[in-house]
Amino acid sequence: MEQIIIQYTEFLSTNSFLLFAYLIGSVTFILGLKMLSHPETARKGNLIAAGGMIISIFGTIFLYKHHGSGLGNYAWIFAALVIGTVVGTMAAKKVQMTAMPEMVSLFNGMGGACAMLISMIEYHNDATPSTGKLLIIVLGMIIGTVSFAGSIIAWGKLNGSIKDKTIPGGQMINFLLFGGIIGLAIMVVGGFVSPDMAHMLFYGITALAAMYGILFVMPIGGADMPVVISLLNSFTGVAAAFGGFLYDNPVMLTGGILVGSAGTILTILMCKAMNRSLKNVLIGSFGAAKTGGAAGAKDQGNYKEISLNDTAVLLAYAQKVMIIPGYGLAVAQAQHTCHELEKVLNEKGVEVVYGIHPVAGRMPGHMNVLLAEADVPYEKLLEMEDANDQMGTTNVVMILGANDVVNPAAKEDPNSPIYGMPILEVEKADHVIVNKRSMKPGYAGIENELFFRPKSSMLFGDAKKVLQALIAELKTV
Amino acid sequence: MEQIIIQYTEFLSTNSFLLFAYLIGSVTFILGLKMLSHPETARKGNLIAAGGMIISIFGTIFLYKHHGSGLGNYAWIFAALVIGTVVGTMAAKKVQMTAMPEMVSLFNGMGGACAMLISMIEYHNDATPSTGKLLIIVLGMIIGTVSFAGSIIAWGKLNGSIKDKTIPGGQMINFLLFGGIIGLAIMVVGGFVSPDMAHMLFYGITALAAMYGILFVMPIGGADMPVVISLLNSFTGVAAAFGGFLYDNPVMLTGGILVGSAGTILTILMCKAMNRSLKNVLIGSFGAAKTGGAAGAKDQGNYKEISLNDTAVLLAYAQKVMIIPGYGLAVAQAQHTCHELEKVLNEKGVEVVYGIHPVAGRMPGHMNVLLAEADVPYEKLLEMEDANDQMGTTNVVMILGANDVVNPAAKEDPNSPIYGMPILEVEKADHVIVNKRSMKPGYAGIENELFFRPKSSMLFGDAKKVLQALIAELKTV
Amino acid sequence: MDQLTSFFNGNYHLITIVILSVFLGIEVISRVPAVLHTPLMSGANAIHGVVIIGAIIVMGEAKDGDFFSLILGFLAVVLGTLNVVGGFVVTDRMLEMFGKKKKK
Amino acid sequence: MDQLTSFFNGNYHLITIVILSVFLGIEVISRVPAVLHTPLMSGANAIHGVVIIGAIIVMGEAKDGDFFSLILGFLAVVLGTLNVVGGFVVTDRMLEMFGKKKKK
Ligand SMILES: NC(=O)c1ccc[n+]([C@@H]2O[C@H](COP(=O)([O-])OP(=O)(O)OC[C@H]3O[C@@H](n4cnc5c(N)ncnc54)[C@H](OP(=O)(O)O)[C@@H]3O)[C@@H](O)[C@H]2O)c1
Ligand SMILES: NC(=O)c1ccc[n+]([C@@H]2O[C@H](COP(=O)([O-])OP(=O)(O)OC[C@H]3O[C@@H](n4cnc5c(N)ncnc54)[C@H](OP(=O)(O)O)[C@@H]3O)[C@@H](O)[C@H]2O)c1
Repeated sequence: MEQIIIQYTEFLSTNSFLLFAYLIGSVTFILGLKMLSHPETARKGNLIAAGGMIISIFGTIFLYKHHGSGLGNYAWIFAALVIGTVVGTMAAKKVQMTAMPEMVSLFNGMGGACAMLISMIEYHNDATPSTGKLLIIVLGMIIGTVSFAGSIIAWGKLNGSIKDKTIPGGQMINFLLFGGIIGLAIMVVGGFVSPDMAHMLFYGITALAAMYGILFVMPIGGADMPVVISLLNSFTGVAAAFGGFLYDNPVMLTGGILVGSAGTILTILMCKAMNRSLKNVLIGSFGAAKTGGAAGAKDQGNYKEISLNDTAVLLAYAQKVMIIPGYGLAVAQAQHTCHELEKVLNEKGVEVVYGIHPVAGRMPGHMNVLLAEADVPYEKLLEMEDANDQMGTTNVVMILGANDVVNPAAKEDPNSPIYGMPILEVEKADHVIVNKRSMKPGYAGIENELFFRPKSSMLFGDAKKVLQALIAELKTV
Repeated sequence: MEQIIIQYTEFLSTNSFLLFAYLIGSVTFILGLKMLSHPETARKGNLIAAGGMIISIFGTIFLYKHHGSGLGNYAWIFAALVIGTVVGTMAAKKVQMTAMPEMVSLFNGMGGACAMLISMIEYHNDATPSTGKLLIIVLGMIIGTVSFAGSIIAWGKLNGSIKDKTIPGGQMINFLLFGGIIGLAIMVVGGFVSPDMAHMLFYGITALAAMYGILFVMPIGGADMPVVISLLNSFTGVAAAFGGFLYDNPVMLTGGILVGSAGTILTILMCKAMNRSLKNVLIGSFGAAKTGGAAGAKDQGNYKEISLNDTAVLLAYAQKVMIIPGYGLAVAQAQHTCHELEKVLNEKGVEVVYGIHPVAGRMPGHMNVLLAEADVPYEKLLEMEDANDQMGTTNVVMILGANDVVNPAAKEDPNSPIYGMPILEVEKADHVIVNKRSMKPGYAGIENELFFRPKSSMLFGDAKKVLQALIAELKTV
Repeated sequence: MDQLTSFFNGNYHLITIVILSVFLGIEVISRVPAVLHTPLMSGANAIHGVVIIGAIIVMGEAKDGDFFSLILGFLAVVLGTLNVVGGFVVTDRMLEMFGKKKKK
Repeated sequence: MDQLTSFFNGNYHLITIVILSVFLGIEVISRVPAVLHTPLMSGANAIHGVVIIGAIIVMGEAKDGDFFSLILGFLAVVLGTLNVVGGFVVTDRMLEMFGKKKKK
């Protein structure tokens, strides 16, 4: 405890300008988060938080004092800042809109690694830390490492370099790892082993934590990654907060904890939007359901196919067409072609709107971002409720690479894993045309009876190619 | 600063059970406030906060240590606690539902006085406080005193013993008082005067603050008191928080500030619900408008009267009657009689519902509380939107002592002071019967054109007496 | 100025707590239905009665012969208790009335 | 146990700050529309990059010959910067896309 008081009183001798900078930092983080959660203010909120961050960082560099002396190694620090800024900006600017979640995951991993490294250096430098300090160091290291390793796996999964793998007995292994980490941590923090031994164990814990992070994320379905990233996000927040304890640094503390708790709530909200429980996501029961659900195209009757030419005619003579985009459209990168189709139809006097399901695609707001990128005017994007209201006056619904979000089982089959999720009720329209490449199921891994219903016709092929052909066809109608 | 550090380190030697008790206190206050703002959890929230308060109080009594020694004067403390508890409980239990706001105001004043006394004692006991401590003491004293004096005036206004008074040049006087308080406070805190002089000035400030509190509340319309009480409430919260600084006491700090900021927001929300600005309330411009608006029953045409007998017939042969209660019903204490009317009509096969305007009466929720007291079943109370939806299917609307909340000027006359406030649109019903004692205006002091409209008929008299007569009449129909 | 900065430094954590509490108070209260304004006001009123803790400390530390402190302190504790107890009881009574809603 | 209580006492204000921040985080985020989940996640991600301050302190205090601290510290600052800068830039890009909404 003494050391804590000493630390505190030393802290008091710090320049009060720095404290003030930190106060501004904390306030901007709160305001930023608050504004980020409202559509109109979100962008400004992000900038405000960024401003607070810059103030806190430069405040630290120039004003921080410990034992009366300021920081050194300015050359190293600035070199690192410049490298990080250049690489970070380039990566962030270059990334495809659709690859956003993996980018976020990667950056999150960097934060986790940063927390891990800080703990390692502190452990290395302080030969005999107090129990309190040691506890903070070890916990910060564990959480930072888990977040780092987990984020890297999540990143790999999202960009496709790592495939979903269910490890046999995975849950058991995770449980053992968890126990091992706790056990070793107690031995190190409680001082039950010799200093040399403790040193070895410390790095042992790091290794176990990394393994835990990997195995924790590995079995989770690739498409559940946004939820997992949000969870790892809050882990990194907590790791940053431990840094706040370590340096008695208020802005690290508030920033870290705010993100930790906000991230947790966000994770829960995301699960809710998908109509799933967090446990369900983590255990990855969709993967399990997949084998059962997709067991066969059973004998659900037959589906009709429709030719490009017929589709073109149907569209050209419709009064109102609703396009329902899904994950397939993003995969095919067909947003621009889709926008072109819309324009061609408009020229023919056909009204075109888009029906946007909140969880279409693989991240919340995916379709909005995607179509905005292709300059589709915002007023044409209907939210689910509005889209369903207008369904009755729609002649043709054109489903482009969407599947689960139009699956009637969500309304009709209480045994379906997606039962209860609100869907776009396309069958209220006159005709339903479904574009996808095969009869394979979508994300939830379940059969979609819609394809066998009387109103539906299938138009197989890659979304982009089909749309291009369709546009050509339309010009001849 | 030194003294602050010393205080801090001393505080550390306090029993950590006390700190823990304070932590619980802070958390229960947050939870309590959170739950108080949702209808289903409100009551539990209040109890939770009360539990935290008890823990904090008894923690302080038994565990608080300063310079290593605990508190003394237990006999005095417990005597005071017992007296306060007995008197407080009795007063709170005995008070009429309709007198709640004045009771709250009185209790609020007690809190302000408590803060004021603490500051006085601290000033008296510490001959040479540091500037920081002195600042806290003086500010706590000023705010506590203003809150105390203002609350007492508000209490007097609500129970009718003090009448609204617009002091000529009142705003100017308040401005001068405010300046005087600030000026003297700077002299005392800055140490610009001799100790003896400072002592005198200190009590001078107290006197000025009391005057300020009185003059601040005096000109505000009696019916605006709920807003003013909410504002004074947040003042007392801030005064309590200064106590938190003084004793480095976290629960006083969080509790006080929470109430301070929550109270401020609540004040703003209340103003919004009445469609007025806070400034408008404080300057009391309704009072001003009164002279203008009520300038005459102009020549708005004539109003019809309706006899008791006709009213009884109209009601008895209606299918659906909507009762719209207002402030007059509360004044007449006619809620029980009103409930009786409802039962008599029910027996005759008439459906009766109540249309509740959110700011009907003189405090938010006034009508709900009033009718709940008379055991009117909750499902018969329609909120404004529902009431307006059902207005079209209503045969007779019976307005009992309401006025502003049914004034069509709010929708039709952009120059009206209540323009923009949502109202109960009674003219959508077939017949409108208005019970009040005269043609005098209501709270907003403006003419109500509704009374002159073709569908309306007036039924003059005190609400309770009229209802009793009506019931008698109905039994003969 | 010097006094002020040292005050700021010395009470830095407390100031952070104040700022967080301000935001929290605002967040928690925004969006209350109008019907709850009165009980919420009354509940908040009871909570700031926490000032009684200061009164207890002042009273408990008063020296034996110091009647100024003893009498004013006694008064302060009584008034503080009134605020706390009266506040919570009145709020509970009000909410009890609202509670009748549930008799659906 | 003794170590723990003294830790609790010593960091009492920090613990209060933690608790307030937890509540604040929860209050601020509840009720976000689904469309904003991704940018909000990304913005929060940038904010926890505040851990870079720890890295800067560690780096700035490293002794001249202490290559363990210097190298790991350097790495930590680079990674922290990536988190901060990348996070804010990516969020801004995302929100820019959403911003097109306003072209109504
Ligand atoms: N938005 C979010 O935040 C989020 C996050 C995580 C999970 N999820 C989940 O993701 C699902 C989203 O539903 P969704 O309807 O958008 O997608 P989906 O149900 O995953 O279906 C996508 C369909 O697109 C087809 N497709 C793939 N590539 C294509 C291509 N190049 N051209 C044409 N079609 C192609 C696939 O069928 P073929 O293979 O036969 O072509 C597949 O059936 C929901 O279950 C949701 O819960 C959403
Ligand atoms: N609810 C709140 O939180 C709150 C708080 C502050 C202010 N306010 C304001 O208060 C007003 C409430 O509207 P309101 O329609 O309920 O009331 P109101 O507009 O004040 O009208 C009440 C009417 O009741 C009549 N009345 C008085 N005593 C009566 C009795 N014994 N028997 C029968 N009638 C009697 C009065 O007319 P006679 O004199 O002719 O009888 C008066 O016109 C609004 O302007 C609102 O903004 C509300």
